[in-house]
Amino acid sequence: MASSTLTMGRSGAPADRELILRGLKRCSLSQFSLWVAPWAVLLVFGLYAAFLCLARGLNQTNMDNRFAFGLWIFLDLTVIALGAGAFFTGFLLYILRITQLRAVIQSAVVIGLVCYSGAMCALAVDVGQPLRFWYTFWYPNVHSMLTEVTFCITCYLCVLMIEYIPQLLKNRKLRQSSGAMVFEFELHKVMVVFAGVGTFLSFFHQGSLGGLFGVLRGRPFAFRDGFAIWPSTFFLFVLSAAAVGPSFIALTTGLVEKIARKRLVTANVYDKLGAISGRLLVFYILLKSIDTLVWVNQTSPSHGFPAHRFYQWSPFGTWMLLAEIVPFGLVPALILLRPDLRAKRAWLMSAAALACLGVALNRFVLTIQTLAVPTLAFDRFLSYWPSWQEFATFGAVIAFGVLVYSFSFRYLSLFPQEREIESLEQDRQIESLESARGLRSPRSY
Amino acid sequence: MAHLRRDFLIFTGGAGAGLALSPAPWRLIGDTALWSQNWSWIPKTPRGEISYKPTVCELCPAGCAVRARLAGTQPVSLWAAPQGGNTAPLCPAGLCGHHLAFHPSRLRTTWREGKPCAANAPVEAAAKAIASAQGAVAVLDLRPGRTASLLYRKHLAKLGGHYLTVTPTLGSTLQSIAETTQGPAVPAFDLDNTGVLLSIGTPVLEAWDAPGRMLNPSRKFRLWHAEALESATALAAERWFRIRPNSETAFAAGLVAAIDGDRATLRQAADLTGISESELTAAAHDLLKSNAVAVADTHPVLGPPARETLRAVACLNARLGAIGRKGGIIGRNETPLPKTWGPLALETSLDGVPDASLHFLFIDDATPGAPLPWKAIASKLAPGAVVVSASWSTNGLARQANYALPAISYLEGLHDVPTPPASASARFALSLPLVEPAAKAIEPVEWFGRLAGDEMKLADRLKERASAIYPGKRGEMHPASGEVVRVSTLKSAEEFWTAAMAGGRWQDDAEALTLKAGRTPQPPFHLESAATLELVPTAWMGADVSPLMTKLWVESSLKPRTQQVFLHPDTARRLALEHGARARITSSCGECSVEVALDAAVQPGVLQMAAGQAWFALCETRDGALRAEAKKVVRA
Amino acid sequence: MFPWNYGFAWDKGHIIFLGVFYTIVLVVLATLLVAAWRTLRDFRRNRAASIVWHENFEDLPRVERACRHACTGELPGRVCELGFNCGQCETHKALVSMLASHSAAPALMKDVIDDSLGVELPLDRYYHRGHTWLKPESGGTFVVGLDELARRVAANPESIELPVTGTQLTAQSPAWTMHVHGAEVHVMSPIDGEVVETAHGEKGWFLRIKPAQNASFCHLLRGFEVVRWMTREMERVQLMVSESAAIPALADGGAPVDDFAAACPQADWRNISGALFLEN
Amino acid sequence: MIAHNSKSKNARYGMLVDIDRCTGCGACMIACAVENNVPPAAPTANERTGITPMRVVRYEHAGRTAFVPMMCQQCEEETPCVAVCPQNAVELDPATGIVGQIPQRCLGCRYCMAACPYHARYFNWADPAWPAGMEKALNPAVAPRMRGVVEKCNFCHGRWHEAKELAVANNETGPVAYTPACVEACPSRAITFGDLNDASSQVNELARQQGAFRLLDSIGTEPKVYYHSRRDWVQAAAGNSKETHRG
Repeated sequence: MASSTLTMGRSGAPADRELILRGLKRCSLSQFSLWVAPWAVLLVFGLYAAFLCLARGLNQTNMDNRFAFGLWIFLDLTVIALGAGAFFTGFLLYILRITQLRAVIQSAVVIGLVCYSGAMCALAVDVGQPLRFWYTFWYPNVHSMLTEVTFCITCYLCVLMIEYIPQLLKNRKLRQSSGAMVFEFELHKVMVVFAGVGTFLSFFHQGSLGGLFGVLRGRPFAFRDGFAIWPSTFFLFVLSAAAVGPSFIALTTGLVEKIARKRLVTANVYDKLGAISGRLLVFYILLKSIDTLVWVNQTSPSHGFPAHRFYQWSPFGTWMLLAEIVPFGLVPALILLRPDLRAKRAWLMSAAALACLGVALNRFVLTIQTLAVPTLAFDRFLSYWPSWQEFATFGAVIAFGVLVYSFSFRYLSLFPQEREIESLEQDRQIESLESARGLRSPRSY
Repeated sequence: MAHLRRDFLIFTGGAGAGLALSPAPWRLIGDTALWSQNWSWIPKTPRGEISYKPTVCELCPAGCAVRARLAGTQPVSLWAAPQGGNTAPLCPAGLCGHHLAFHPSRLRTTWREGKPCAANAPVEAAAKAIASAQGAVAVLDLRPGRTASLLYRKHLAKLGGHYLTVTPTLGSTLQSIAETTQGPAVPAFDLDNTGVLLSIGTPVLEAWDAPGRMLNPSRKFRLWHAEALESATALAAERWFRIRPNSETAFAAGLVAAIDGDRATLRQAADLTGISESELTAAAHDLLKSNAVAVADTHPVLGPPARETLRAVACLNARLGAIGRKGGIIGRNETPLPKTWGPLALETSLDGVPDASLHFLFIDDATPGAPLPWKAIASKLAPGAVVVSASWSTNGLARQANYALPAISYLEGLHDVPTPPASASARFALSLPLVEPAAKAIEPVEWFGRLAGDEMKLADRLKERASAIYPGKRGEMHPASGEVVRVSTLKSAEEFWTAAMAGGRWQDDAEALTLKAGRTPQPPFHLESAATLELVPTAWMGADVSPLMTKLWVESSLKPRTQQVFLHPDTARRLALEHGARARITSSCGECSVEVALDAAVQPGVLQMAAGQAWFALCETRDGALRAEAKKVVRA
Repeated sequence: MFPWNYGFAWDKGHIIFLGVFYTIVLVVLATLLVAAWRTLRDFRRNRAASIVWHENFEDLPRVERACRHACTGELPGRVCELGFNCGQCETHKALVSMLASHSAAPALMKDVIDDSLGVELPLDRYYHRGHTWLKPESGGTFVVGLDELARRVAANPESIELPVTGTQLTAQSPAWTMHVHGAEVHVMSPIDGEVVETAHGEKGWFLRIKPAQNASFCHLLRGFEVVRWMTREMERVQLMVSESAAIPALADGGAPVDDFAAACPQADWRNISGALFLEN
Repeated sequence: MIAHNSKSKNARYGMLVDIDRCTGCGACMIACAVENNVPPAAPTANERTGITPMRVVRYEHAGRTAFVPMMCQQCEEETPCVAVCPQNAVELDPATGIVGQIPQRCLGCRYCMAACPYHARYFNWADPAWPAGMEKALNPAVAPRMRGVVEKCNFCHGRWHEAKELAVANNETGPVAYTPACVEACPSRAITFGDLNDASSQVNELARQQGAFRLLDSIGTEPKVYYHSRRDWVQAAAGNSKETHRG
């Protein structure tokens, strides 16, 4: 490795080039820095805000005793829902053997990783006593949905890291050590186990995140009946996450293709993702509507709250509910269901975007609206607007994600098909030349 | 070699895993977690033997019996003490009176024009001013009726100066009665036998007498209340006459007219108060039947009612036959005072003295809550006059006076508590020093006494007073705990004093003296109609006593914030103001900028604002009362 | 978490919840350990090198994974799935035996040097897809060198790091390292064997190797295969050059220049050399 | 001070607040803060970030006003906060029926606050701070809470503890009788406190009387704080609560 250190020692550019796998066309280092710089600034700024919150307490935020949850919890829920693409793609690929998805699994894993680790960081700032994070493990209240969430998310984060290892090992420098390569090889062989475990964990914590609100009998707006210990929101969350996961993968892949200005996966992958997302979305919307009807007609009244009462507080009217179901649910679902539409990239992308927004809206309703609507006759409907510290921390999480993904994309091969597509042209030319030359009989000397 | 390395790796790996499974690292993190929360700025609670000491609250004239809980020598909480049979729970201010000494705005050193100065600077200045004043000297006593007050009058008699009060010793109603009756008897309310107490704009439940006594469900009298604002008293009253602002005179006059059968006045009163003629008539007749007495008294924070109102109420009481009647206004003895104290200066109200006449003014207890805008004082001062104020707080009048003296606060000194106006019999009770006085804190009356050449300590004067009470052998001593003792059974004045110093409260038990109604004021009374945008102050007791009061008005919206004006949504719409907007209010004598808060409970056309600097800026003294009306209200 | 912790009780909730949790933790750890253990086992059984090669091979672009028979044009467009391990390839066996029947099987040819491409291709030696040749010598040793194309692409490298004599080499795993155009290039060993002598190419070769007993030669190109493969490689290089720099000037009237990089500096030579030496 | 209870060895302490008697003087809030060492408002605090374990809410309805003292309602069934706390930092003590918050174990996730239908839980948004010297006047019986944890009314657990110790010292068993600070402080005696398990207790009687109700009775958390009012519009304000006769 003496030689490698030697090369690194050389002026920046070659060292950087040394890290990029051959055949991956990547922008110049300076261009990359230009892309990274603003995100880095955002990250640093956000870290400063987070530091303020940790050092001076949460009075830095605009949360209060009524809005005990704010922007951050909404962010966590959304980000984790979108990150579900990781587990679900893994499940489809390794368990259901839908092999087209091999083209996006690495990217999905990285997305999952950044989403989950980002959420964890945000939570670490959000709780009042970050140093006591481990109490949940030490004194778990096994009946609390939050305990389930904490356990599952932590475990799943570890699993994601393990799933990320092979890609790291395959980077240009590490792959030169045979140890790394062999371990990667063996790890890849057992990946199905991790995929299985990941699926199990994700299923539960995605659900429990929904259960988080479904069990709040003190908040009739969110409270739902359900199956066994799980309220209906548990299953709706799992389903919605699974439904938008592929959409989000498609969306991000599309974005990366736009930004990198090159094709990364073949069209059929998009088609597959779209199709899966579409079917699940329809199913989700169906169940969601049923659940809403049950809640309106049964659950809520039985707790003495006519459901319409929750929607008399502008701006949170019934339009939110409708928006969630129709333009952000049914519409993308139908688009994704039609092969001819989802074949068109613009349609696919906008549908995927709508689906993702829909799930975000759903999480927003469950966090913010639940807390906003009054329960007692003599408390008021309250509004809340996050402080700059909250926004900055929010931004930091996004920036963190973008940075990790950008670096992974630059120095790892997130899309196995990329180099194929790169060399396809060359391949064709060679083949044509070959055929032009035709089969020659062996020379004789 | 390779083997060695591998073994070493395995060893470290195993050790790491083993350690991770053991509780050790977790405990370590745990201790970090806990340690990190025990920062130096999280105070440790005080140590020390828990003990209880009796005293009397001197934050308001009600003089509630208090049982202080001490850790070591430090009072950590104050609770009502059972005395005279039942316990009268304390008001919010009384409950956190022990914080007063630590209030951030505690005055800790002598001030000259708002800057610290030498302790003897005011002494010299005052001595000079008095010497050159030829009797144009005055003491403004904001807590009259104490022994200290008597001492001021004694000293002033010697110096030939005025003894001024804003709220008369007896309270406004009784004072106005006293002015019309003859004889040694002091008028007093006989609430234990009253049928209906008709309170006209007086916060009888909150800040007139011990709330614990007035709010006691087992109290005898029924309460009728006439007020424009929806005060706690109004809410808790059996009947609440929701009169228009500043129509108290009209209300009283209306009742009188109803009794006299004076239709014209009655109609006028009905128009002014907004209470229908029939209702007024009905009320008047109910009152006649039900052994009623009317009171229109000073608000401890908002000041006295208008003189015309007092005349009308005096007349009403006469019509109701309350004067001299059991359950009405009876005569009682004064708490005796030593013969040796000689003549006392007369009590006059502040606005009784001519303008620009005073060359030296000493203000006792210029507490933030005092119902006294500086301009009311300034108008009485001659050019170059010297004003010395003594109080515990840097707020209030301490800012405007030439010199401000740091006075010892509640629980720091030995004081007596005056007989509250609602008490039918004379009292003598001591508020005991439970904590060391703050450094540099002075006893105002001692300080002023020295100017008059009297070196004697207040404590000794109180003892003199006690020994002047004892010889009468009258009344009972209600100790902080145990049996009530008849004074006649006490051996000596010394014993009497010891009992008082142990938290005992002396209560006179003499027969009620006959109170002969003299020339009570007669109608017609001058009735003026309310302004279009009437400004009505609202206030609550003890906002400045403890930082903890933030619970009531910062951390909850239970009490109004200063710099806030409340108005009815309709009024707001008319003035094009919405909730949370800032408004600039201009009155005949000033202007201020306040935050608008909508409240449907406020009468239309009324601007209800918390007493304080903003209110003082707008109001003026009119017929003895603080009044203001908004000339202009615009968005700021 | 543990029975000795506060709030723990042997009730259904705890048993199920923590049971599941611990199971998951164990499964994850166990799987990791299994992977690690199998890695060690691969090393013990010397499978590491071939695993690494196959891993790398799978990451190579199609063009570079082209079957030798695709290069010759016998099976156009065929891609190798076996990591050039023709020994295990049924198709290869079949073809070879077919050709053998026409006595047209590719074989080493003494004193034949093909220069139809403008580069010298002595056919008296085996060629490896990684552009090394393997020349038999008397005494059972072989010398290993870079073929003409590789030499011109990697003309005057900045440094060459040769293995010490006695090193055991495995086919398709790095034999020596060169720094060319500021990039690190690992030249593949054509066969398994032991390094007996090293030379910095001054004698035309870099390593003298004593092959292992069971060393396989069948994955190496020989005879006419070499020419057609080389033609293909030349075309590839040409294409890659023209991709980056518009001017195809590697051959001035038939005879290629000695230093391609010098001739056409705009081209991405690190990439091209990587492509030739099957780097990833 | 000490009362024996023949019926049950466990107590179910409960409270009845007579809304008709409350004048909104705020004595209970101050008494609570003094007793439980609640710090004064931090500079950043407002009515939504302040800490008022006992909070008198002014309810203005069609020009009429009532004051409703709000504190932790000590839910008995499905106690929302206990159910959701991820680390057993909130507990329902079977011996007293009091829902206790353990600040030393609180993570500050505020899930319990989201769960509480009565908004009776308060988060320490800032470090607790008292004016210089005032910490000398803190109640020795109660430790101040640190920043970043949730706190709430626990029926003056400190006082219960003192009473219990006294009882033990006198070898008395069974539930002890004691008085929370707000109850002791209320000038109009609007709050009655006692053991709901004790059929003879005054609070038990009052809880059964006409016009007694609980807030949000319909969500089934069985709070142990009862309210009473004769005014129908106040009863209606109890949200979805109906009259109840549980003892």
